Amino acid sequence: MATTTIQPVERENYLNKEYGVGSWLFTTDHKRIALLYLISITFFFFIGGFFALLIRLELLTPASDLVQPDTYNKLFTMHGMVMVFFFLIPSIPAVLGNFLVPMMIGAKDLAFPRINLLSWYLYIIGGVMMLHCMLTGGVDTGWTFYTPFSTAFSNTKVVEAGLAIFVAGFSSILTGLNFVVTIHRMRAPGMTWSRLPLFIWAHYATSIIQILGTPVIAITLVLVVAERTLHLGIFDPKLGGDPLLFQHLFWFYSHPAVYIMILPSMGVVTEIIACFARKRIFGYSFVAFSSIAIAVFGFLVWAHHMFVAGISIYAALVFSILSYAVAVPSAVKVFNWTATLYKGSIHYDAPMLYAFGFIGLFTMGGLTGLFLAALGIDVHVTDTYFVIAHFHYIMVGGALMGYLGGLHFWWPKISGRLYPEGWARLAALIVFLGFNLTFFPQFVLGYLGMPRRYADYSHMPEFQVLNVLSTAGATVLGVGYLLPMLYFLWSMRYGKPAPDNPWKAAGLEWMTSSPPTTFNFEQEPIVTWEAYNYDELDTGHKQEVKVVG
Amino acid sequence: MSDSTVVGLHDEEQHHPELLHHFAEPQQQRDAASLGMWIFLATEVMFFGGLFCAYLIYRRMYFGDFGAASKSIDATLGATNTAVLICSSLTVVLAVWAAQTALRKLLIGSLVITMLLGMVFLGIKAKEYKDKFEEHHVPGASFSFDHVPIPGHPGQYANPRHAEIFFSLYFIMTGLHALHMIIGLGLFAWLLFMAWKGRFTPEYHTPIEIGGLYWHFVDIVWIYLFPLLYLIDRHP
Amino acid sequence: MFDNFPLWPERASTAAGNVDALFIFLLIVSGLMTLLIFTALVYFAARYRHRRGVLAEQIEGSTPLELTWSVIPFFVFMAIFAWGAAVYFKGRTPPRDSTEVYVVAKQWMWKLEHAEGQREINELHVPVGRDVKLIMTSQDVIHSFFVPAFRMKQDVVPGRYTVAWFHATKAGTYHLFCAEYCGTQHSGMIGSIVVMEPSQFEAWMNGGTTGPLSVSGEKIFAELGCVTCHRGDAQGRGPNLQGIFGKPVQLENGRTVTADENYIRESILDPGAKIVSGFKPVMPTFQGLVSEEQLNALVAYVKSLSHSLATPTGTAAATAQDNSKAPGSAPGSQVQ
Amino acid sequence: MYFSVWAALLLGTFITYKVAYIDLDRFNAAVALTIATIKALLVALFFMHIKGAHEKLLKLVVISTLFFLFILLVLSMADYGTRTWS
Repeated sequence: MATTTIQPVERENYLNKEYGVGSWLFTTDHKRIALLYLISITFFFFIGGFFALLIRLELLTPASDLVQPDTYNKLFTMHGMVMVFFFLIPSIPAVLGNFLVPMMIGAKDLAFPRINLLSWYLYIIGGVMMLHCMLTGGVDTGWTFYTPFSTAFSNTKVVEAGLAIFVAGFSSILTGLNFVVTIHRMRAPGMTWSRLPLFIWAHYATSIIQILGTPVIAITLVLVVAERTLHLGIFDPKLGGDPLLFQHLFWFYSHPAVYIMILPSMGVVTEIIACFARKRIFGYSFVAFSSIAIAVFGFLVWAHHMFVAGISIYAALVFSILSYAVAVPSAVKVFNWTATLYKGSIHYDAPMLYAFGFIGLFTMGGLTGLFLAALGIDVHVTDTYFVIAHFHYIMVGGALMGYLGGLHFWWPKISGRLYPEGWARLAALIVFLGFNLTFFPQFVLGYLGMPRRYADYSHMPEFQVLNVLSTAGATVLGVGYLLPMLYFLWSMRYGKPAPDNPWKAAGLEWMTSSPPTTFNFEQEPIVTWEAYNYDELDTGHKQEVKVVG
Repeated sequence: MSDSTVVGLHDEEQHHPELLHHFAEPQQQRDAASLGMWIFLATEVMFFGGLFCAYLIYRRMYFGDFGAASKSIDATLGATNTAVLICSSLTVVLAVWAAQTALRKLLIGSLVITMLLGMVFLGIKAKEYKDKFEEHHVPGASFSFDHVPIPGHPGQYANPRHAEIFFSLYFIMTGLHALHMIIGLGLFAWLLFMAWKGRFTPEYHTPIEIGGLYWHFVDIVWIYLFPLLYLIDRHP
Repeated sequence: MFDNFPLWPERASTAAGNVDALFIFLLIVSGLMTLLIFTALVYFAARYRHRRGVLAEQIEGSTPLELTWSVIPFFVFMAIFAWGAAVYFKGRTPPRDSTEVYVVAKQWMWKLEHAEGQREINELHVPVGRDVKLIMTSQDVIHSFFVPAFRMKQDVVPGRYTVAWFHATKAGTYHLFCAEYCGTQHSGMIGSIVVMEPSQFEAWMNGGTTGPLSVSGEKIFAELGCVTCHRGDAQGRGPNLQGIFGKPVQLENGRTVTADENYIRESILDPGAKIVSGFKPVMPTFQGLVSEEQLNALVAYVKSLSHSLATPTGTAAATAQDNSKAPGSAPGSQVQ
Repeated sequence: MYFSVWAALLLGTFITYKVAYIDLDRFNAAVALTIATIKALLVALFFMHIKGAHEKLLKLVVISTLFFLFILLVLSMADYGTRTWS
């Protein structure tokens, strides 16, 4: 990398080009907006995490002694709402995606920079509404808003929470819209679809879900709010409505929303594995299309959340079989990542440790999904801690692991500084161990029959041992999440300046300076190479690529 | 990955004044805007789609009650409104065509007529709402729908609770549609202002095009709302 | 030590064995898959760790391999699906001639009423070795009837009946949970299922009752004046209800429906919804006039008219003899 | 051409309005929705210029959106339509 050796100390970049609050709040630079998102979602992550910690502390003992049941109900509701709508859904797309999508395809910015800023403001407005809702009493419906509890029975701030999520939803829609248009229209000359990094494919698939799924939850929340304030009967059986219709509409979005969280994470992990195995990804096109397949199939499976809700058993059969269809492309991805390591030259830097952690936890989360999609087993384990454990393996073990891995991987590019490698490896290890200690016992609890959303289990003392283990794990996990925040902050001031390409990674984002300039590239790049050309990077010339089998 | 692969294509001097800095050429900017609008309309389809889903399920469940409720709305007003919107769609395409061919007077005239038709639509809508309000067909405490016969089933009366669901959906669907019309009017007021100032040229008229796409979409939504809400079971 | 730290739930119904078998099969399948992936990961990670001077070998991919690891899992998944569907179907179709228990859920308690008339709150006594069908509805929000030891769960939805069944195999006391979040005291909406040996159960059943549910239903049927139209002969203004339960009913609009619990419920609350062919829509609605319990009794009564042997009294016009409002004299948990 | 499309749309509105008053049993809805779909297609193809679009992408956007709308309607109906099967 001859072009990256010159390193003047104060080169102009997107961070030091302008100073002052206004230069941030009115910026249209996708990288600055990404940082605005980074700060805001980190804030919400720690709020959601605080709720989680209180939940775990309450469950340390069977009796409801730390908080009252109604407080507990608000805690898990707001934990869910904050983590899902204000952390996980924006996490990778709005931070890493915002920062990297234009750079990876060789564009100067997203197609609609002002809409990008608008979507951050929508997120903030939604976030402030959510905070206001939480500070003035909170909401206790569960993040699922099931009717008729939410529309006719709960006496908490349902309307406020619904509107907050409605507004934040538009932020997500606009981000997705921006990505799709950018990926279609803004690719640099030579950047064909088959040369796109798989991170881009993953974000493209994610955007499809954001664009087509989010409006449905938006209108559903409008109906809930209207029903609650005007006493309509659309979901209320007392007035002739059907509460299951709400569940259909809710899960039509909220199941695909899981893929909004996990697909970008898969994209991140793909980049990391390719880099630290120094290899082209095994089966590039299969990995790319499996992202699209997951996004599309993800829309066909929603009612597997409703197998015991009173839906028709024939519909249940259809949704069960379709749920297995979505498992195939997920399995394909795991196999391809594993195969990529074959005959690689593997480095164990911190991002790679996160990627390994991701594969392990995602595999377990995915396989337990097979249990839940099996109709007969779902009857027993749905609405128990088995489900809690399963989706935390996917969303925390998967999505969050990927997010942290990506943050480490691109931190030198984002901040222009290196983080302390030793601490980072330690944090990865702590997160992995803490995570398993927290959530593995919950699989057992779930099969034993402990229902979710129970503030008090004093009549079931047999559940306590596993709950204690889980709470112990949660504290470890908490430390694991605090560490990266501390050393990232530390590195911004004391970290060593990062070279342009510290990992010698492939991809356009590594060919510009660290941190990049405002328009990303000094000159518009022309792409003449395939994605993941690690052979050229490591040897300076193209190797013969083998096709096995 | 040597320097030879990175060649400057960037040429600041050739920029059209309306070309934003991060686009390479006007065509790219136009294509991006148009694709963006289409994708936005896709989200709108799904937004209304959730309502259509609820509507279809209840219509199937409570067909007779929905028929009775639907019959209480004035279908002639609905048909008139459909015609009004179709005419406004025509003036919108004329506006786009006028912008492409630099016929400024036609452009401004079409935009004005479009907005007038939009207001006529909203006026008729308001009349409909007023009638419903006076008939106590607005869901809520004063709702009443007693002894309304179910079409085709002599002696049977609609269940008021099910009719109330119809009217809830009717007001939410037409209300959201009307909200889209109002936003459209705002959009077109801005387009008219820009056209007045002569900002649109055959090279640069993307705002007119994407504004037009929006207007047509709102028209299409109404094309479905009209038979679904007004014409369920009209025959004597 | 495992009393306080169980790793496997008790197995006390026929369904439990079916679910456990599939669960164990899935544990093995997913265990093997995990083992395969983890072994490969660890082996590759160790074998191909970076060594100075050794370069990665670039491999494009392999379509046959991709197909293999798509198709084989697909067939495994289909096998799991089929097995799961079979277990589910079995668990969703109550056998004929099950003993029936009506369940009314409300914030935050379970009210249970045996067809024989016994009422209980938060506790259900059932015998070993009999099929028990639960006909459930909710007075307010959605609840879920969950008995882990039976591997059985069914949401209880307001405004309609949902049905579940089990066949207990082992005497004992088992947890009953509400599994669908239902408000503040959700975690207090628990109870127990007491499975008894048949002889003990008979003794318990004889502990005091107001008579079968269908008899209370008959009483309500008479009190509400239903009998004036739904007569036992063909002269009534409403359909003769004798023997209709479980049979197809020809509707005025040409369709046919099966007269199940939900149909009878709907016909009482929303009589205009499905008019029986040949009858006029003259029946008033009983929405708001009957409680969920009374509704259950009416349904039980209409059903009893179809069990030729079990029909308590010959004609619908007969009034119930037992007019004294007998308070619950049953000991323990039986409540009026 | 715009004017003939416009005339066709007005004609469609008139027909759908009149046909609604004729008893066609269950075909009333089918006719009304068919006419609505034809009208929507006319607007989309000619007024929104999908017909002359120089690339297939816009068509792809439209078709995939309709596909997912179809999924939403059909799969949720699949539940309601089969609930009473025994």
